[in-house]
Amino acid sequence: MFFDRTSSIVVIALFACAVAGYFIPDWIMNQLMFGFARALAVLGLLVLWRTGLISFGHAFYFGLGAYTVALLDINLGVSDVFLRLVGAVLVSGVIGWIVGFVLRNYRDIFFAMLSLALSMVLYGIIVKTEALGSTDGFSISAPTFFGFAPDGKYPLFVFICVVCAICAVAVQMYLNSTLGWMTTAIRDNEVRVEYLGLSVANAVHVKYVLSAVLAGAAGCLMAMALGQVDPDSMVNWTASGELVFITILSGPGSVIAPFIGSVVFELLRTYAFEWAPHAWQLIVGGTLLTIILFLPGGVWSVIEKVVGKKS
Amino acid sequence: MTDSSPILKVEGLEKTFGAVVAASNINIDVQPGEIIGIIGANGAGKTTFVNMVTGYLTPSAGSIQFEGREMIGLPPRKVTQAGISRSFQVSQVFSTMTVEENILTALAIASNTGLGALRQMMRPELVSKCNDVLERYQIAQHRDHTAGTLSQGVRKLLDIAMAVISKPRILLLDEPTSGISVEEKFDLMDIVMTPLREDNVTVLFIEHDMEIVERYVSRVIAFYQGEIICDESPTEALADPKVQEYVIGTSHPHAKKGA
Amino acid sequence: METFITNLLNGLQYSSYLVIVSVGLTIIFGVMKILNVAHGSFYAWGAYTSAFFIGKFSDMGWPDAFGFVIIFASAIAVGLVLGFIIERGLLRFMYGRDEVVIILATFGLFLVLEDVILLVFGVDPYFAYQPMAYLESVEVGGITRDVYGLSLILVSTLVAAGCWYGLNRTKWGNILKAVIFDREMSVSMGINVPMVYTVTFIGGTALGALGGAYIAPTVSVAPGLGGEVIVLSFAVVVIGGMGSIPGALIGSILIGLLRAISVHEFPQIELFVIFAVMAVVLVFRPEGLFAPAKVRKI
Amino acid sequence: MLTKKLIRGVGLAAVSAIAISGGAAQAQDATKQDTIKIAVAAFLSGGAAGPFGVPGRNGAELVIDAINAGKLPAPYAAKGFGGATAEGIFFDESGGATKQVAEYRNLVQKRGVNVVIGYVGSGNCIALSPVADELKTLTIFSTCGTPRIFEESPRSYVFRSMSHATADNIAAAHYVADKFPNLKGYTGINQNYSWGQDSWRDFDLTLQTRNSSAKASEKLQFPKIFAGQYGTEISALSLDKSELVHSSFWGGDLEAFVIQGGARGLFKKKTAVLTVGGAASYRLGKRMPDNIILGDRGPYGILVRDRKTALNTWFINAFKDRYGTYPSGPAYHYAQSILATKVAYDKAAASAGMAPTQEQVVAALKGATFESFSTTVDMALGNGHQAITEAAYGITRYNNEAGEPALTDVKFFPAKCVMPPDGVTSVDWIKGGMKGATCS
Repeated sequence: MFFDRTSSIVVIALFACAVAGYFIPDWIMNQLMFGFARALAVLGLLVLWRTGLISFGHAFYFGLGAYTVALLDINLGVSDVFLRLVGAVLVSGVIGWIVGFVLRNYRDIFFAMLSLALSMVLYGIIVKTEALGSTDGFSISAPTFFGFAPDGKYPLFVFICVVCAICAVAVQMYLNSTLGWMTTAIRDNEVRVEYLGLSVANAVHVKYVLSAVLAGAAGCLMAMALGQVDPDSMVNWTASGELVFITILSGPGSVIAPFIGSVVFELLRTYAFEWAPHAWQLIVGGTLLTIILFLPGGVWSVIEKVVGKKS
Repeated sequence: MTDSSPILKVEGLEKTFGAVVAASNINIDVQPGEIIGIIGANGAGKTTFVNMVTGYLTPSAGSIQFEGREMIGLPPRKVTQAGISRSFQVSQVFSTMTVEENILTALAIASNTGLGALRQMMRPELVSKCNDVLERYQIAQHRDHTAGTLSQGVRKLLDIAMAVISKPRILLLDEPTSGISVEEKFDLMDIVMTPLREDNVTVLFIEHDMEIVERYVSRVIAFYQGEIICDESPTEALADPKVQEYVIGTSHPHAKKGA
Repeated sequence: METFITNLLNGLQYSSYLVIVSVGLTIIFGVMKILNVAHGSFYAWGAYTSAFFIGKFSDMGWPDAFGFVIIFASAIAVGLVLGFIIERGLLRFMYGRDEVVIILATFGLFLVLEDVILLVFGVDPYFAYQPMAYLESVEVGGITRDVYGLSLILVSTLVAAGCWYGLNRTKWGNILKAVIFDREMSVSMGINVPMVYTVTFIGGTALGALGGAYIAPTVSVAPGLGGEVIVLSFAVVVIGGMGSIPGALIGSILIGLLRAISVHEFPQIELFVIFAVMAVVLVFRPEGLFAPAKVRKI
Repeated sequence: MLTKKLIRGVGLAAVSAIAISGGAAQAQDATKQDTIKIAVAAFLSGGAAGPFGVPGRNGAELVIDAINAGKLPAPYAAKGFGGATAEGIFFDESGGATKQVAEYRNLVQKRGVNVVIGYVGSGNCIALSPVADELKTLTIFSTCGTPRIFEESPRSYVFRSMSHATADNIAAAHYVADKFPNLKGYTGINQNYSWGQDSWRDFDLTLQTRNSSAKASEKLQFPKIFAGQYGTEISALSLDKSELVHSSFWGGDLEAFVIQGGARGLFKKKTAVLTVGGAASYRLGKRMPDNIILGDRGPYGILVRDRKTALNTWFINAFKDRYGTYPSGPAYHYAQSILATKVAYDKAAASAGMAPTQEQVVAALKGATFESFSTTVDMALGNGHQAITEAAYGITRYNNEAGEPALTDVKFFPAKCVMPPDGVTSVDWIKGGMKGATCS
């Protein structure tokens, strides 16, 4: 079946989270909300990583999604979650599609660097343009659902869970499809794929647009969850680095991994910030190094091991 | 020679890298069903020729017509889709995948176009086709081995098996027996050539071993310094003094046996 | 005319600072294939070390001119200590891993080093104005300029010339070039590649630190110093061609002048213009303006 | 098989997460009523930590401790905040607005903070205002200056205990117009965010109303905040025809600018107006050039060093005793916010007769007037949420005998001269000729 075990786990787990969200304290719900929102961008990076591509500028799309929400809100007063999401997805998707024509021919470090350059161009524009909020960014009005303006964040949390479940299942289906399978094949041997008669460039392009859309959606959800956008934490290269970091932390093993990895990251940062306000970067950076050195499969590989051992 | 129109017509083909001439004035007509051996010392331009025909390199001048259609400027995948396939001197397999997955990947690409690419990868009909291929190339016992760990011979077979899956009308094999022990060479060539002959596929293969050349081909083309110095039947070619001097005299030592 | 001279000097001055930092980055990349994000931290460490000791020695009554000795000594010290520890203690376990994974590892290192600076030097900014005060100012093109800033141009010229000489006229340079050209071949030629890596990394680190140490007297040396530098020097190195020393030179000059002109004429586009150039170069000449020679493997 | 295991694993994780969180929630309820938690946001890292964050934090810490011990002079001698002892939680406000929003939520929802005070960055204040209202938590901004906070929309739980940037820049323009009636041109270098943009706009507009013959330069510099290197900008300013440079730089940026500008002779060629120069003048000492028009975001720090009221004398001495330096502007700003918290809690507790609720405290602070360390604070604007105070400027002249920085020609501007009346935005008020301003 196309809708496989992983997909059912994702749906069940996110449904459980959505229900649990009603009972848990607000701060945990917030952490989960931020984690899940960011996880979508990480899911996009995972799709790229399966082909061996790592983007050091994915905050470009994350920021595009977030700023689309902000500009829709400020200029047109759009507060509906669905319209915002559609807007963010369209903007990041179309721009990703255009940029993809260039980037699909790039690999390795060149891919990483060109992505970085593009994201820094956007950063440079936002930071120097007063109409885009400069360094301050914008606050965003509370989201509404078909005209309803509910109190509290719980409805948004449920919405995020639903969007995440849909995206994760869609990505899982994509990875199980012929085109998705080619992800691994391209990473392994591009020449062979090309000589078997498949356009590597097209396959990479599809992948790139998919990851752009996911990052755009992530930016949109994050902007609404926080009620704020700003260039330094959403578009700057450090934001891109953070996304790649979470990807490594999660591991490429499964579409579930980004969700776990993102929440772990969110908790790691929160507690590091609380316990060692002067050394939280040290803790985060140290974790990254440890994972690269000793745990190349990320958090997911640990989970696989633990679950596997029981059987 | 038959009178039917050539399946592949190469005219005035030329390739230069800066000041280095890798191929010049290459003219070949290939008739359907022919099996041609390409010989020549290292650096004589054999692989450059194959690379040009399969779209990996763009020639500096000349034309390559396949079934009457110009091929120059087409990327490799278009050439493959048109009906020309190839294997590689250094086997190009998916070295992190199992043998079965390698074949499945090739089958999936060959069977999917456009939106079909969104269909599920692991479909029953692909798996059964895969079994046929594994049987035909006698690599079924390696089904679950990772391709990167295979012996040279099995890897060659896998490489060629994948190249044939797209049902090419011309197949170019780049040194199919290189790095393989003398005993295994003939077995490998038998496994490879039998189905190709059955399907009447035109084959061009680069080879250093003159025994192999003698046994399998109907025609020999010899390269020297980027040019064709000989294009004749195997017996005539191997007796040609130019071939004797520039090809066999410089080739692998054991190849002399064939002379 | 005044504007022209001012733009030229400002541009060159800014370029000089970029040259010193990016030459270090590009050498490390050329030899070791590591695009080192932590290079920004080396810059910051250089700045902190020199500012700290310039202040200390000044308090002890040493003359202001002694600051110059401290600047170079700090750069070398940071290179030897940090460079050695990081290369031997961390990076050597990474060789052979994916280039992009190594970038990430250096990103982790960057985060760690940023906070170690805080733990070692505290949050208070340092001022090390003494060397700048010592050189005083001079009138050029109608405006007053600090001689110290101009001396930066001299230092960077020396650094660039030294690197060129070292690479092209010494035995070490030949070894380095062999490793850059083809690592496997140089191993078979009997070159001690691990040794070359360690020395290269120490040298590159020292250059990064020198950039920081020399800038320190003109800025308030405060946490977060390294973050900006790193993307700028990435831009330089990418524009010039990763691993190419002349490339780093041209890239720095290009960016320095562009920035100076945009600050004067169109302050709005200052930040954007640098990365736009980087993107354009990557699109049309991905290997950079001065791509180093590469072995073709078919 | 793996599936079932996985589902079970995820379920287990979810259950345990809920269990843990339930425990945390209970711990939160256990917070006693006779203590309150005051979170203090200040830059503890980055270039602003030394000149702004640390003095601000110290000012808050000093006053919290003094109030807990009942050591403040009259009229604040009563112990505690409405009788409750305060616990200060000091945290870093660097890292960008988005991170601060996340941090704020954690503080309130996870750590059960009652009051949040502080914040220097205008971007942070803008971002946090809606969050504070959403989480219904009393939040008193200490230093951030953008007028937008209360002008863009009404706030319920957010206060600011000092004047906003308009006061600084109107006062600066008045001071310049009085001192340099023949000024022909002026330019500016300000940071590229609301603080810098608003500061320049107010200064420019006011100077235009006061002296229409002076022209603003067309090439204004708005470098990125925390850029650190201003060589290029400084020579652009030097080449500009204007005689006067306005800057609202603060923290490490200002110090770097002064050092680099000094080396390049900028301050010999141009008169500079530094609206937030107080802290830097203490830190740079002799390297702060003379003849700079200097402010400190109001009547604080170096501008009020000679005010001999009981509260001010206590503050200066206590601060010097504990931290070894004069209190600079940020120390005053933060101390003033803590004092506002005390005023609100005392008043609310007196009328409630018990531990007051958030709403009672907020109502008590609304529109309050109180005597702070160096000046009178009147919560007059933004429907009683935005303070107005007098403003002050002076000219730097290093005191070689005492070996410390000093000011001459210090001039105070009454609150109603430099802040708009309630309900009028700063820009509209200045453009309309500052109607109703009482300047003497």
